[in-house]
Amino acid sequence: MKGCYTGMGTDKRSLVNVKNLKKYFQMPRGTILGENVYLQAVDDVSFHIDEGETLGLVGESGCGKTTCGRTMVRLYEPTSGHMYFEGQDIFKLSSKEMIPVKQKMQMIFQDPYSSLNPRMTVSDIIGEPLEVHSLITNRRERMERIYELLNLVGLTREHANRYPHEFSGGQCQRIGIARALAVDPKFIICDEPISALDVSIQAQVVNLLEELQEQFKLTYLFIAHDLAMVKHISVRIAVMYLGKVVELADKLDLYDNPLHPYTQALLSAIPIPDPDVERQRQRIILEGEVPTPINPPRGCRFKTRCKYVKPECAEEPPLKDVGGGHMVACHLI
Amino acid sequence: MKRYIFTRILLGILVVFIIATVTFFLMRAIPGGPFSAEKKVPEAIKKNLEAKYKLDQPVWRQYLDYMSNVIRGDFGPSFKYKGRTVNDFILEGFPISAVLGCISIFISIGIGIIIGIVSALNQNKWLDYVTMFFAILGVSIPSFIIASILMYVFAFKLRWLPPAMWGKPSQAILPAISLSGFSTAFFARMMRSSMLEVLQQDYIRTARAKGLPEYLVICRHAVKNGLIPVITYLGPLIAGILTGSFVVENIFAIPGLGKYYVSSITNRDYTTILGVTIFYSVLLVSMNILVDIAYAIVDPRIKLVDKKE
Amino acid sequence: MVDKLLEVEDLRTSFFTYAGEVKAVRGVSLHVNKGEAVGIVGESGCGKSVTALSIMRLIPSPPGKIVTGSVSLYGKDLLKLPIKAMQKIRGKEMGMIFQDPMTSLNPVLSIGQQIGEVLAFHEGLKGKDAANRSVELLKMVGIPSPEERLRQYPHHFSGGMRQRVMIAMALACSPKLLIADEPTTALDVTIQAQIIELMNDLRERLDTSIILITHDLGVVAKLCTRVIVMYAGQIIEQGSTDEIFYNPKHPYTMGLLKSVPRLDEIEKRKLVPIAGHPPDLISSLKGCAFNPRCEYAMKICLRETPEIMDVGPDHKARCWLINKERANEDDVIQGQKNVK
Amino acid sequence: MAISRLPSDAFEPVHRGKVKEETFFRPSLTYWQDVRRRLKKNKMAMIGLFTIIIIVLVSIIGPVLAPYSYSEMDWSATNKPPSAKHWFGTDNLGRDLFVRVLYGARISLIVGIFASLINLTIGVIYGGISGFVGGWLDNLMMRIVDILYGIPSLIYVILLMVILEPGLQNILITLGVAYWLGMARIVRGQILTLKEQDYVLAARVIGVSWWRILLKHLIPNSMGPIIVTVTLSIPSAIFTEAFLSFIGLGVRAPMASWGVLASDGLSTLQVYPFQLIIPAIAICITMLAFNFLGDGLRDALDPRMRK
Amino acid sequence: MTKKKLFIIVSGLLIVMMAFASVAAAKTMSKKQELIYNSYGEPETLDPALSTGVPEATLEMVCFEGLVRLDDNNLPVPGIAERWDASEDLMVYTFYLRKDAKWQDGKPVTAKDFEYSWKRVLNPETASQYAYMLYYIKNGEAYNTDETGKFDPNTVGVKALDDYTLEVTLEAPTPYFLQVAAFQTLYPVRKDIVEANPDSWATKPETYIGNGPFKMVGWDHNSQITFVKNENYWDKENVKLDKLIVTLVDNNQTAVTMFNTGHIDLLDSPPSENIDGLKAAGKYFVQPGVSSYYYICNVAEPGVDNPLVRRALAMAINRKIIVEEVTKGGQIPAMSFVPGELIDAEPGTTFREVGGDFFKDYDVEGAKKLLAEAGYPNGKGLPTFEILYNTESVGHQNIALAIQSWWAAIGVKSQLVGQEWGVYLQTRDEMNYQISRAGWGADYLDPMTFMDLHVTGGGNNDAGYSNPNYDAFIKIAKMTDDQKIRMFAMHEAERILMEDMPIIPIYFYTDSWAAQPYVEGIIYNPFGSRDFKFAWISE
Repeated sequence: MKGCYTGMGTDKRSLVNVKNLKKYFQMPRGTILGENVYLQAVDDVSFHIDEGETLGLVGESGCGKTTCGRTMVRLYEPTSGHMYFEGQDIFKLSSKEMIPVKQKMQMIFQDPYSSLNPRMTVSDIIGEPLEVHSLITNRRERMERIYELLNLVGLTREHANRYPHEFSGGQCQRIGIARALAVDPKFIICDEPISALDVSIQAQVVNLLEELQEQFKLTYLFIAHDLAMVKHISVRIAVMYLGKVVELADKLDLYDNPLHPYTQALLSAIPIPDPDVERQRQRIILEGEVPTPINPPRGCRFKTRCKYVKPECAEEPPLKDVGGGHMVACHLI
Repeated sequence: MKRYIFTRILLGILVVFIIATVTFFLMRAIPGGPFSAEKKVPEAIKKNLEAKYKLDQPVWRQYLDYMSNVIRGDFGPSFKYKGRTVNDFILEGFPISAVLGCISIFISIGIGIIIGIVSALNQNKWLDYVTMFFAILGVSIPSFIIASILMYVFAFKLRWLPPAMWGKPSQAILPAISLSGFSTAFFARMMRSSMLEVLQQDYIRTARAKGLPEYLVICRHAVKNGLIPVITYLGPLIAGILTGSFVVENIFAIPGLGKYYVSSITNRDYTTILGVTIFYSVLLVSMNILVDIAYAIVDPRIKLVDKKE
Repeated sequence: MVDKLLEVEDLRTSFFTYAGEVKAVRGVSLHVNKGEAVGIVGESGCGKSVTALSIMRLIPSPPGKIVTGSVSLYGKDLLKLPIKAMQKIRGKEMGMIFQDPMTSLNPVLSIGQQIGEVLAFHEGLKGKDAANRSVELLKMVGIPSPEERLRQYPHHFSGGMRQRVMIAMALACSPKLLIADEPTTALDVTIQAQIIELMNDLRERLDTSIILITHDLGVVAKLCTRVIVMYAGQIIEQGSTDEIFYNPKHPYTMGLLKSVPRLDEIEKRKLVPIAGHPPDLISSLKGCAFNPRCEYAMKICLRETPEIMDVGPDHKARCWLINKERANEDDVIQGQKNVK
Repeated sequence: MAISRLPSDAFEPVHRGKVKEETFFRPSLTYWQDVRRRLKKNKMAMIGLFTIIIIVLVSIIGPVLAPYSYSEMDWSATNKPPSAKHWFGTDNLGRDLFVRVLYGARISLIVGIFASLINLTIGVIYGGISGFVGGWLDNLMMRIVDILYGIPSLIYVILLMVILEPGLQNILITLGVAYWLGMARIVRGQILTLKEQDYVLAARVIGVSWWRILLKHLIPNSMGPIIVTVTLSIPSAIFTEAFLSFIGLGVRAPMASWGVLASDGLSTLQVYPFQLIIPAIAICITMLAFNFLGDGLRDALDPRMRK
Repeated sequence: MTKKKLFIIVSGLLIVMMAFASVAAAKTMSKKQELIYNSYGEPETLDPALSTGVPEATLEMVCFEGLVRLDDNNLPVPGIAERWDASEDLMVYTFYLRKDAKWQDGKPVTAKDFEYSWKRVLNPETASQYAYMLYYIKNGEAYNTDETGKFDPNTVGVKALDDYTLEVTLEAPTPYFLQVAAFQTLYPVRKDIVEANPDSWATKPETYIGNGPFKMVGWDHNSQITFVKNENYWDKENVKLDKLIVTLVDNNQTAVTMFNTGHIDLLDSPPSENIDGLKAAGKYFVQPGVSSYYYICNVAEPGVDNPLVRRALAMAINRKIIVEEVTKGGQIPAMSFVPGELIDAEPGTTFREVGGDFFKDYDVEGAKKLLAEAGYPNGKGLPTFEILYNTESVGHQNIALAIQSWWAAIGVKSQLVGQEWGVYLQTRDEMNYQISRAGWGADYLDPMTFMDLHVTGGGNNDAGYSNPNYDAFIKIAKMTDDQKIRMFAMHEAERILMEDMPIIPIYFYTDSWAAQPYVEGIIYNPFGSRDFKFAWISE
């Protein structure tokens, strides 16, 4: 079931609609007289996420995917752009007006240990959002809710009075999920929630996220660099490169028919745990390194590593729909 | 880098200016004046004195006059030592303080760093405990006590060394040791913890994996990296040795600049206090700039664009 | 075997911390043949890196210590060598690269100095000769304009380039064995692909044996001819890559394979995670270390540690299930006491 | 290889159902329990801690039990060397040095502890605001610290002491005012690092108010380094107080700190060395104790040392 | 002037030291005539016109000579002037300069040099602090205090009649003008040298041209000054030392260590802690001084506004303990204000002998009685007094501590307030204290230098004391030349002062020094200055 909002997005039914989001960081200046230097972490990014959907956001380190996620919950103030949540442009809200919105938007972080305050017990950690949003009235109610949440993520009430360092990485990540769930959110930004975990634990967390999504009709923005996992969990996938979305499509569409040279290279670079398949695979090896987001290349950002580079690439390619919601930003298409 | 240094120097000048201004007015705020004595000077003569030293003018005028002289490099005449100028004091006193300071810095860097390395390499063994015990002792005993005890033992009891005065090399031994005590111990501790940190680094493991013999691993890979954090403390420490030398100078009767430092406050010798303070501030500021440059030389990662870290 | 380059027998390495003895490696025996790429896979803390460091005798001591075992390179026991002789072997006969290229190079020495010192120490190359050889090495690992790069410092290099430098350094004296400890974990996928490609290429060209330590089964599938799976300080399964991927015998190996999604699968398949988490090696383990997480756990698994045994040509595993199968086959119940 | 018969039920499967998450990864210890445990393992630190406790106890109880008061003069027994009657001897006014050293411990510890607390307060407030608010305010506040850092602190200490007159509270004010810079820098650094920690971001996502973030997340987590700095700044305050006494700016007589005793003892070094050596040893032992404890705490609190 | 010796010799050894001529035969001169003397700290200036301190006076006496010198009895003997006349009314002195007197560079010393030098002192632009030493001369004060800049210096009463005759006209008859003429402010300086380097001529040996027994050859500022015998000195035959090294060590512990290890030959005022040891080694010498150490009471403050209380406080102090246990330098307990060595009207008597003590030292019972009489039995009702002292030397604090304990014994509570020197001076000056330490040294050898201190509104009357009777007696004493009347009036004034007790006398200072046994022939002036002209080193 999808909700209906009167947002300005292309898809009026989207829960989340990001329009032309830009986030530039001002770099420390070398001298008093020096010019301002900006790191263009996220540069003009637009996408939408439907209710109950999972959008995967992939890209290599430094491509701006984490910044994008953090700006969406206003951990960073956006440089420009809009973000419509349930039809409301939350970038226009004051910090007071943000509080009810924050109850509906939550985030799960990458490092399971550093995302939990080492000086607080699990019940304090999970209880904090309950108190902040006044979701409980008394101690008993608080504890019951905490036990309930622990149960949801596969932990037990014995865990409530423990400190984070007593837990394994996977358990910590569950606690982080419980904290996010405490406020009954609609939308959760999962910022590389599994990349710090061991292989055998990753699946636990991913399964848990999927179960919870089903149970609570959650909407996810799933940020990761592991394309295999993103493909597993997402409905649609956006590929970012140097602050830009270069391709956005349904996941099978993206896998079967990657249009952007970068997406093609990215897909081919991922090893598959199957020796036979690996022996037959032909890799597209990208030359060189990702340029710095301070002074990124003009025009197409990928032109420095693209083997199909053409003179038009000096112009910035727009992200255009090539049919069926498959969007790509490349002059080749 | 040039631009960075230029900015730092500008900022340094600002710092010195603020210090000079604050000191100027603070000095005037403290009770007593340069010509007060238990036997009061007759009014008329006091007037003559004040006229001579321009103390009869309004304070803001004195300030402007003083500052314009300072800009021209003239710190003015001493109020206490007639016929002598603060420039004289600095020109005569500072080279002596500097020689003493340099010997001490040399001792403390040399010995401190060696001790630090040795105890880091022997972490949690008796050698480590012993050296660190003495290092902590070194930072624990105030220099005036070290100086007095050294003088008592080596000059008075054993008569091995002259008790005081300046000129002969033998007269530099005791003061240099007293002055370097704190910083030697400080360097030793810094170097030890820095070395311990470095020895855990991945690149040390890499160096060992390359098959390098241990002495090369330590000397080439560990020590150079271990020195980097130590260097940050060099600036304040050198400045501390130079400005803090007055206790030792007083005890060992060394005619360095530090001796003027404290006595000028008691004497309300306004120009001397100001002049020496400004001089020391310039020293401190330039030390810090120099250390930053040294830092950049030792550590190629630093490009001197902004404050470290 | 004729071609055995490295043979490790019953290696046990412990860390003595204030909280007690952490038995990081608990009796590892393995071998590496000439020209072969052996992958060691396992979760973090399973002892794979400690095994590699023990082979190089690079265990930080204190608190670490190799308790028993032998590491033979061409039949020569490295653990019994004096430290001087060992230094001659490190870098010369065995090279090693590490997980984090950002911290594994000395930030205050230029790349030229860092490569040069290996050449100087092992080959006696100095000055121009060393520089020329360094340039060759950098060229070999695909670093553009190596002459200039030689004068630069590590911070001028990106992560991938640094890892290439590390490889160049490790291969400077053409060692017989290259130990790569998670060489691509800290790198981006596209860079990882470059490095894997490079290692594969170098192995073929230089005939260097490789021990590749990783947790990424995909990398193993691409690069390795033989795979060793470690869990809680022990080898629980080893065999040819195909055997391990297509015919895993240990529930843990099976679990690993089932718990990762594959990029090439069309149908979405529910991931099957391994429940629980790896044991803390500080507590003494009773029975099979995997038993708390094992869905096939049997009573014997709680009591005794299984021995590693052959399950096929070039395939061994450490699991009571194999005994069970055989017991069913032979109707003879045999077992071995856990030898401490 | 010993082969034995396996029990008959060996291959019966264990029915556990779903594997429960009951097992804990680490033993149950709160952060401070863990710190305490690690501190206890550090012999030097424990020696330091016990020495401090003994000094504190003795300085509280000692003067009460002693047969002499710290200011009582006995003109018939001036400058007497240590004896059964006067354990540490007497000074030039015939005062019992043992009692004076005990009493001096009180003053020196008060100076050390309170000066550090003043440092702490100013440093935490200043550094906390600077680090937490960030941006141009942080820049401005840190420039001010840089400027103050460039001032030879000695001259300001002396000037302040001249203006304020010697006396306990003025020593405290002077030390507090002059030496908070280091603390402010440390606190700011801590706050800056912690501010970027994921759990602070998480709190902000939840919508936790800034003061609650400061109170519940930032301050408790920066306590470790702050405690270490405080521990290590106590001996340096005692040290500086001794120095101030040396230049005649100590506590108001007849009160005496160790610094006063030591600088009094300086003048009699040639004649009655014990008058310097005894307070000097007292200073050293205390400094050693605090330094050992501080180093031990640093190791114990260091997150990297956590297994 | 009495022919009796001015000073009582306290130490037996001192007699040997001072009467060197009689002993000289017994001791032989060492080959190496080199003496090391320590002067505490860098001299403020060695320009005789500008210097104020005793250490400076000692060093200036080494290089300069005035019209007259003082002998070891403090009596004027010919210096540059070989003889002099005084007019009947003692208003005009004529000095006849010796023709062989030369500057160290060989140029003759002339009367014009004196005229120039004295006028230079009086010139307001010179800003000499001791210019008032020349106020005795006619128009001296008028010139010095002139603010218009139009005063004609030629009207000042000093005139070179020719190169070797100097005529001095005074403002008023001054019997002790010859002593004044020996004072360093009145030394001649060289016009050409001074005018070439008006500020810095006295700071380096090249331009420091004197006419005295020695000349400066080196000055390491803040470290040491080296003098050698002046071959152009008119009396060089009597100068025995070849070299005089003056070390400038200001830390007295360091100085005494240097003395004890033989690096210094003569050390003034050794620290009290070391006196016992020096005495035992026979190297400690002491002579009475002409200074008083006392406490002043702010008579406006409650409690100390009562003379009975002040006297009680004075009586409760045990001065014997202070001088024996605290100061140790042979100081003399003071039960009066004027120190002992100033002479009285009758020949052979001193002011102190005639005046006697005014109360008993450490009279606890008496003190208690007075307190009760004042309405504060056992100190009840008295506020806690603050005792102000300066913190540069521990001695003041130790004395204050001892006094605090004795006052506590009669029930008077007090608290110590140590202040840094400059602050202390200002606090005293602004009368922000209750009881304060003070000291006063004689400017000249007459009781008046002490007695006029406490006249109503006096510049140095920090007690705020005022008693018309006292003022009247001082006025009488100042109006006459008749020594009998003067002394009587001053004795009366001292009696009133001790009755009202705005100041509580503690002790009279002594002049003490430590000397190596081979140091001979130095003239020790009771003001604390030393004359090295006749010094020599024995074997």
